[in-house]
Amino acid sequence: MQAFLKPLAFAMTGAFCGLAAFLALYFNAPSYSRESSLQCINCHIMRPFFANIDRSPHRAETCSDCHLPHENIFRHYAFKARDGMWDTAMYLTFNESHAIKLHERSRQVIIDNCIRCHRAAMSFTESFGETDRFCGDCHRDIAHPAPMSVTSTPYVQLPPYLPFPDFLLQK
Amino acid sequence: FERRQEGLLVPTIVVPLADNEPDSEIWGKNFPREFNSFQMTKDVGLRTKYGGAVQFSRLDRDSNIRHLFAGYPFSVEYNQARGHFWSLEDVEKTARIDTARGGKASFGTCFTCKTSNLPGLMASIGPDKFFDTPFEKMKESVKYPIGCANCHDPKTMALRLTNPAIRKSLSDSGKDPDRLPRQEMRSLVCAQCHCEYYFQASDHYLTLPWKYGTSPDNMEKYYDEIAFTDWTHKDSKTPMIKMQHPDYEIFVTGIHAYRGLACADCHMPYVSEGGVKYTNHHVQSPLTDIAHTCAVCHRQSEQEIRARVEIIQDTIWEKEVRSSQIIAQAHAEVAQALASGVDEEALKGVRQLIRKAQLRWDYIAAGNSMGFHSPLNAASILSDSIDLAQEARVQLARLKKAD
Amino acid sequence: FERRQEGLLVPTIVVPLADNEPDSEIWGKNFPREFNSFQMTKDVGLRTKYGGAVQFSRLDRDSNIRHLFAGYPFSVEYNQARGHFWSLEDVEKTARIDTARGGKASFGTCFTCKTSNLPGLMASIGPDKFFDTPFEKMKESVKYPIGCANCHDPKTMALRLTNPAIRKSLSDSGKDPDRLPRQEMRSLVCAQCHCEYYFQASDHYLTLPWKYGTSPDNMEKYYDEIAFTDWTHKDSKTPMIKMQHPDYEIFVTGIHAYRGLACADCHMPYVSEGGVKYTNHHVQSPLTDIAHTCAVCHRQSEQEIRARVEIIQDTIWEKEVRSSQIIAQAHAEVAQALASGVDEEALKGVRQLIRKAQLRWDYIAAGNSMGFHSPLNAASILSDSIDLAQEARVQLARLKKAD
Ligand code: HEC
Ligand code: HEC
Ligand code: HEC
Ligand code: HEC
Ligand code: HEC
Ligand code: HEC
Ligand code: HEC
Ligand code: HEC
Ligand code: HEC
Ligand code: HEC
Ligand code: HEC
Ligand code: HEC
Ligand code: HEC
Ligand code: HEC
Ligand SMILES: [Ca+2]
Ligand SMILES: [Ca+2]
Repeated sequence: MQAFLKPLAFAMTGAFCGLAAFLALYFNAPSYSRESSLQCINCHIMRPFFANIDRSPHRAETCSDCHLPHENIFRHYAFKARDGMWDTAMYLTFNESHAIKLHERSRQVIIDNCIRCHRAAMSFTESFGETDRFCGDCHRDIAHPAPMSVTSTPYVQLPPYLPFPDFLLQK
Repeated sequence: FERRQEGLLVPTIVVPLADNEPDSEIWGKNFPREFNSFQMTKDVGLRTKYGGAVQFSRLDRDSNIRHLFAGYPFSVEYNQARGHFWSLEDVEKTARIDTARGGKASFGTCFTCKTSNLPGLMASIGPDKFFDTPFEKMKESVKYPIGCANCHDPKTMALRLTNPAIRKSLSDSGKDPDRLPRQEMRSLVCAQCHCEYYFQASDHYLTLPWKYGTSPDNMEKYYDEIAFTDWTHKDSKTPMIKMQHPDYEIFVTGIHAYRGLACADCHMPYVSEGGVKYTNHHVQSPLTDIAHTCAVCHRQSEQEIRARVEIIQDTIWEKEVRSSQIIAQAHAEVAQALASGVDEEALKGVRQLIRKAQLRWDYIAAGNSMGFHSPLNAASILSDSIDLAQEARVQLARLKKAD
Repeated sequence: FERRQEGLLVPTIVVPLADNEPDSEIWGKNFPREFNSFQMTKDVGLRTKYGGAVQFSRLDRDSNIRHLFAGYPFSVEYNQARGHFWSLEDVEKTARIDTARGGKASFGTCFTCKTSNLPGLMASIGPDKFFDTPFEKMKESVKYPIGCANCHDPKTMALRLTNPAIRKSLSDSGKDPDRLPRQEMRSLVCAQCHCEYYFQASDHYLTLPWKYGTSPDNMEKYYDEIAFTDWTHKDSKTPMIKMQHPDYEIFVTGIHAYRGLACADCHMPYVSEGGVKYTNHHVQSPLTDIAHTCAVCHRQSEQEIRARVEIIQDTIWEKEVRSSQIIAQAHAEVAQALASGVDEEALKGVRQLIRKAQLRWDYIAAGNSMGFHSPLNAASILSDSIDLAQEARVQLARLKKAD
């Protein structure tokens, strides 16, 4: 009987690793850890937001450049985990709203990032309190111009869902 | 897990559709989501401050209206519109064309905007016969309310214009009704019925008074040129014009049209159900579904958006009621003058002013959205109607003095 | 540790500023960009369809105005406003307060909105003396036009309200004029002068009629309560109210205010010069600089934005001229009635209607931006003034008949 157990265990772990590897690749798991917009657009309702950024002065910036805190690594991943959990839960239960609304905490993260990159232009006027107003109130179309909903860019060509993380694809 | 496949679904036509197929249910076999949402126009639950699907009598909301339409069926019954599902039943049940209840018998023309049988009938019996057949007779060959055939080509599902009146107006103005940009079509399919119209006296053809343009002044120029009158007012004997729901004509002057929006952007927004995106065919007041209609472009709270629309509508409503009040007074004062023997010839000018005033009041009162489609334009037109009605009363008061 | 404090650079004040320093040039030593752009209000080149810095006579643009202000200095000289740089020269040169040219002598109060000496004078001689001293006398101690001291605290450069009239109105309504949100201050600094005002009969104190609110109805309620009249009309002997530039009162009812904008967002936008972005102090018509003023939020072409503003302004201008025409007729008809011996008592009601009509016409005519700040509200107020003026003519015509 024992003779039989070993190969069985071996086959089991092999199958298990294979499955895990497949699942990881299928769900583009590696992409979730790194800083690239591709990880966000795994969920198709995030694709219209990418479509606009891809065609804006901020095309060089990734979603997390604006949407995740960059003060330090702890706050970065803590916020990402919390926001990510919420989004995944809403997504899997089909609860997302048609015109997604920004949480207040995310708004402050964005303001901090705008200033992080545009500190030069901001240096003088920023000290007179421009920051107590949301940059997006005036720069309405700098990131995702209206109309903006999960269905607002129906046929835009976007990078395909990559089953393999891009480091494998880079020739 | 990432609902990836949802983004890639392409609509497939399974059940073949006959040309001009009137029964929307058969269309629904191929497009269940659009059909199911379309059926929801049956729902008469939701009422907004000035609109919504609940049917209430407009004659009770503004008591002046009965006097303004004295001698015309609209003074008998005139309700707020409901969903498209009810279009056939409402036209067949209204007292306006029921001689027994004070209405005036009408013709097949009324059905033009009430049934998906229209394209089929236009192909089979042709417009001459369709428009000339008495209403009660045409009733027999009309079975379905508004449906897919009114707006879609069964072969390609592309939007198409099936109403002969708007097709004629468009070609008269040099446009090919079958080759218009898609975003314009997303408004024109509604304009087929949500427009001012009149029946040509001779053959009861449904015709749009758009020859010189769609503003009240331009429509008036056309009606005066063909010396057209819908009816003579019972009390003041003024030759009157009846305006019906010039929704498209008002909308095109507004900021949303100016910025490229179409009716469908607010009344038939995209929705995603279980991840699949489609056009919501539950055509209704957008205020019942602000998240899908307005919030797409206006990132404020629903309460803030609704409150702003109601500020606009309150302002227009106040002017609309004030205008109907003055016009009612003008009709009554002319009636008194007639009773006290003022000669007809002298009243000619006063009547012209009343005709002009009521045409402008009706242009906004019959129009939907209580001014929201074009707030400044609505206020400006109502201001003209107040001005003209008061001018009539000034000249009348002078008349009485002179004799 | 979040490096936020780096951003809170406190403005480096190199040249120390005396309290209430009236000379803007000294402020300019510390803030050259703001000062240079502020000096550009001297430029009188640009004219837009209805506004701009070019001074033209409003009495020529709408000939009715002379009759509406008969017996009041505004019928002598009344020009379109120009840049802040000219505020002092224009008030000192206007015929309105020059008895030699048909004007009426006035008081120090006129200087409240014309000079950066104001805060200093309020501190030194105090409001009682400032408001009571005759204009010609006060002239001696007023040297500079509008300047930095009117809007800024020399120590922190924070915005502050220096005009006593608005400080009193705000505290009366329970607000602390020194502790208001920054975005509100970016409008209130302008509201200090761009508001309706009157001089209190007894002590010539500058006062705002805001007790019951800022709409024409609410201001009228206040003026009637204190039985206030600016002047009696020369021809119709009607007790009249003069409205002056209620820009703030109109603006707060518009969509831009509703969405949280302040005057400075359009009239003092950010401009970036090299790497630095600062507030453009060249206060002028935004239509001369659409790229910085409107295009930041409205990504349409300048031509499209300007065309839409002009559609709004054309609509309001048409109603404004029609309203002044009817009011002029009403004044003339009352004058005729007086000449033909109609008794005073009978005319009381008619005069009340004319007073109400002209107050509403003036509320929009004296207001700036030709309705753009709040298009629907402007059209609605003008519609009321047309209604009231015509009602006056109807009652007058009836009067003549009765006697
Ligand atoms: C699992 C699918 C999924 C992924 C992956 C995803 N999102 Fe989302 N996201 C959602 C859903 C669902 C919502 C709507 C949540 C709601 O309606 O409250 C949302 C909402 C948001 C919002 C608005 C609500 C808020 O948090 O303020 C932001 C911003 C956002 N996502 C950014 C991102 C960024 C940046 C990434 C990549 C780091 C990302 N998303 C990755 C599904 C996803
Ligand atoms: C230039 C900075 C920037 C980048 C890069 C960026 N965003 Fe945003 N994002 C914004 C701003 C600003 C807002 C708030 C817009 C508003 O509310 O007016 C926003 C809002 C959102 C929202 C909430 C919905 C809404 O319209 O308010 C979602 C979801 C979102 N972003 C997702 C993404 C995704 C996914 C990416 C990557 C493709 C991305 N963003 C990249 C700046 C950015
Ligand atoms: C990761 C860095 C980064 C972040 C975060 C960022 N930007 Fe930028 N932004 C840039 C760069 C780089 C450019 C220059 C791109 C170019 O000029 O082509 C730019 C350009 C701009 C411009 C000029 C382009 C135009 O259309 O006028 C504006 C305005 C601007 N950003 C505003 C914002 C606002 C508002 C935010 C916050 C929502 C923001 N940025 C967040 C890096 C950033
Ligand atoms: C009161 C409205 C307003 C607010 C709030 C505002 N901005 Fe601006 N911003 C402007 C205007 C107007 C310009 C145009 C300056 C120009 O084009 O010369 C501008 C220009 C810029 C530019 C330079 C663009 C260029 O073309 O060089 C950047 C970067 C920028 N803003 C970032 C921000 C950031 C980050 C915030 C939030 C902290 C912000 N802005 C808040 C009005 C605003
Ligand atoms: C910018 C959004 C928008 C557009 C575009 C628009 N509408 Fe409307 N519509 C509204 C609003 C808001 C109402 C008011 C609803 C209410 O009062 O409940 C309304 C009301 C209506 C109503 C009355 C609905 C009821 O409650 O009985 C009709 C009919 C209508 N619209 C038809 C049209 C037509 C036809 C077009 C195109 C010519 C059009 N709409 C374009 C926003 C829009
Ligand atoms: C050009 C298209 C068109 C024609 C022709 C037309 N209608 Fe309508 N009808 C409409 C539209 C659009 C509405 C809903 C909008 C509204 O009521 O404001 C409507 C609403 C109605 C209603 C419900 C609301 C009410 O007014 O009580 C009745 C009943 C009605 N029509 C009867 C008739 C009759 C009777 C005729 C023929 C004399 C007729 N219709 C001809 C387009 C038309
Ligand atoms: C009042 C006019 C009208 C009627 C009636 C109508 N539709 Fe539509 N339909 C539209 C408009 C407008 C669109 C959007 C077209 C576009 O954006 O290109 C549309 C789009 C569609 C589409 C394209 C896919 C999508 O959802 O965007 C399908 C499929 C469709 N309709 C099916 C139907 C069916 C089935 C019926 C009958 C139950 C129907 N329609 C009745 C106006 C109408
Ligand atoms: C074939 C004629 C026709 C067409 C096409 C048409 N309508 Fe209608 N519509 C009507 C009639 C008739 C009614 C009134 C139904 C009733 O009250 O019996 C109506 C009612 C409405 C209502 C009131 C519904 C409610 O719940 O209060 C709205 C909103 C509306 N239509 C908008 C539209 C829009 C938007 C389009 C184009 C996408 C459109 N209609 C196309 C004839 C039409
Ligand atoms: C497709 C985009 C879009 C949709 C959907 C939309 N709007 Fe607008 N709306 C605009 C634009 C664009 C403007 C003009 C101002 C501007 O350029 O930002 C505007 C202006 C307005 C204004 C200010 C002008 C006025 O008339 O006072 C109001 C109020 C408004 N919209 C309400 C609504 C409501 C209510 C709805 C839903 C029924 C709606 N909007 C749907 C794009 C949209
Ligand atoms: C949304 C942008 C916007 C805001 C906010 C705004 N204005 Fe204006 N303003 C305009 C426009 C556009 C004009 C018309 C200019 C023209 O006709 O040339 C104007 C004209 C004026 C004028 C006449 C200028 C001239 O050409 O003589 C004055 C004075 C004025 N505004 C003061 C104010 C005051 C005070 C506030 C705040 C209470 C304010 N504005 C807020 C856009 C704005
Ligand atoms: C509450 C502030 C305030 C007071 C007090 C005030 N003004 Fe003005 N004045 C203004 C503003 C704001 C303008 C520019 C806006 C306009 O003309 O529409 C102006 C413009 C003027 C102009 C140039 C345009 C024109 O009307 O010919 C003259 C001259 C003038 N005022 C004279 C006077 C006189 C004389 C007095 C005293 C009776 C006075 N002002 C009191 C605020 C004020
Ligand atoms: C009519 C009122 C007014 C006058 C007069 C005025 N300012 Fe300002 N100033 C403002 C407003 C409004 C702001 C914007 C404040 C904010 O956004 O917090 C501002 C901002 C500033 C700032 C902050 C930095 C910036 O550019 O945003 C400085 C520095 C400044 N002004 C200097 C001056 C100087 C120097 C003068 C005299 C030449 C002057 N101001 C006259 C209204 C005025
Ligand atoms: C101290 C009083 C005062 C303050 C504060 C003030 N104004 Fe003025 N404003 C005036 C006077 C007086 C004039 C007319 C100058 C003339 O014609 O002699 C004027 C003229 C104007 C003009 C016409 C300029 C042109 O080129 O046609 C505009 C626009 C204007 N002001 C806007 C504003 C704005 C916006 C603010 C706030 C940021 C403001 N004003 C603050 C008194 C003031
Ligand atoms: C800080 C942002 C901002 C600035 C700057 C701005 N607007 Fe707007 N504007 C808005 C918003 C917000 C609305 C309301 C509709 C909406 O929510 O998109 C609007 C609405 C409008 C409308 C439609 C409403 C109406 O009254 O017809 C017009 C026209 C308009 N703006 C013109 C202008 C002009 C002209 C300027 C420059 C003088 C200007 N705007 C400056 C944000 C702005
Ligand atoms: Ca008609
Ligand atoms: Ca006054």
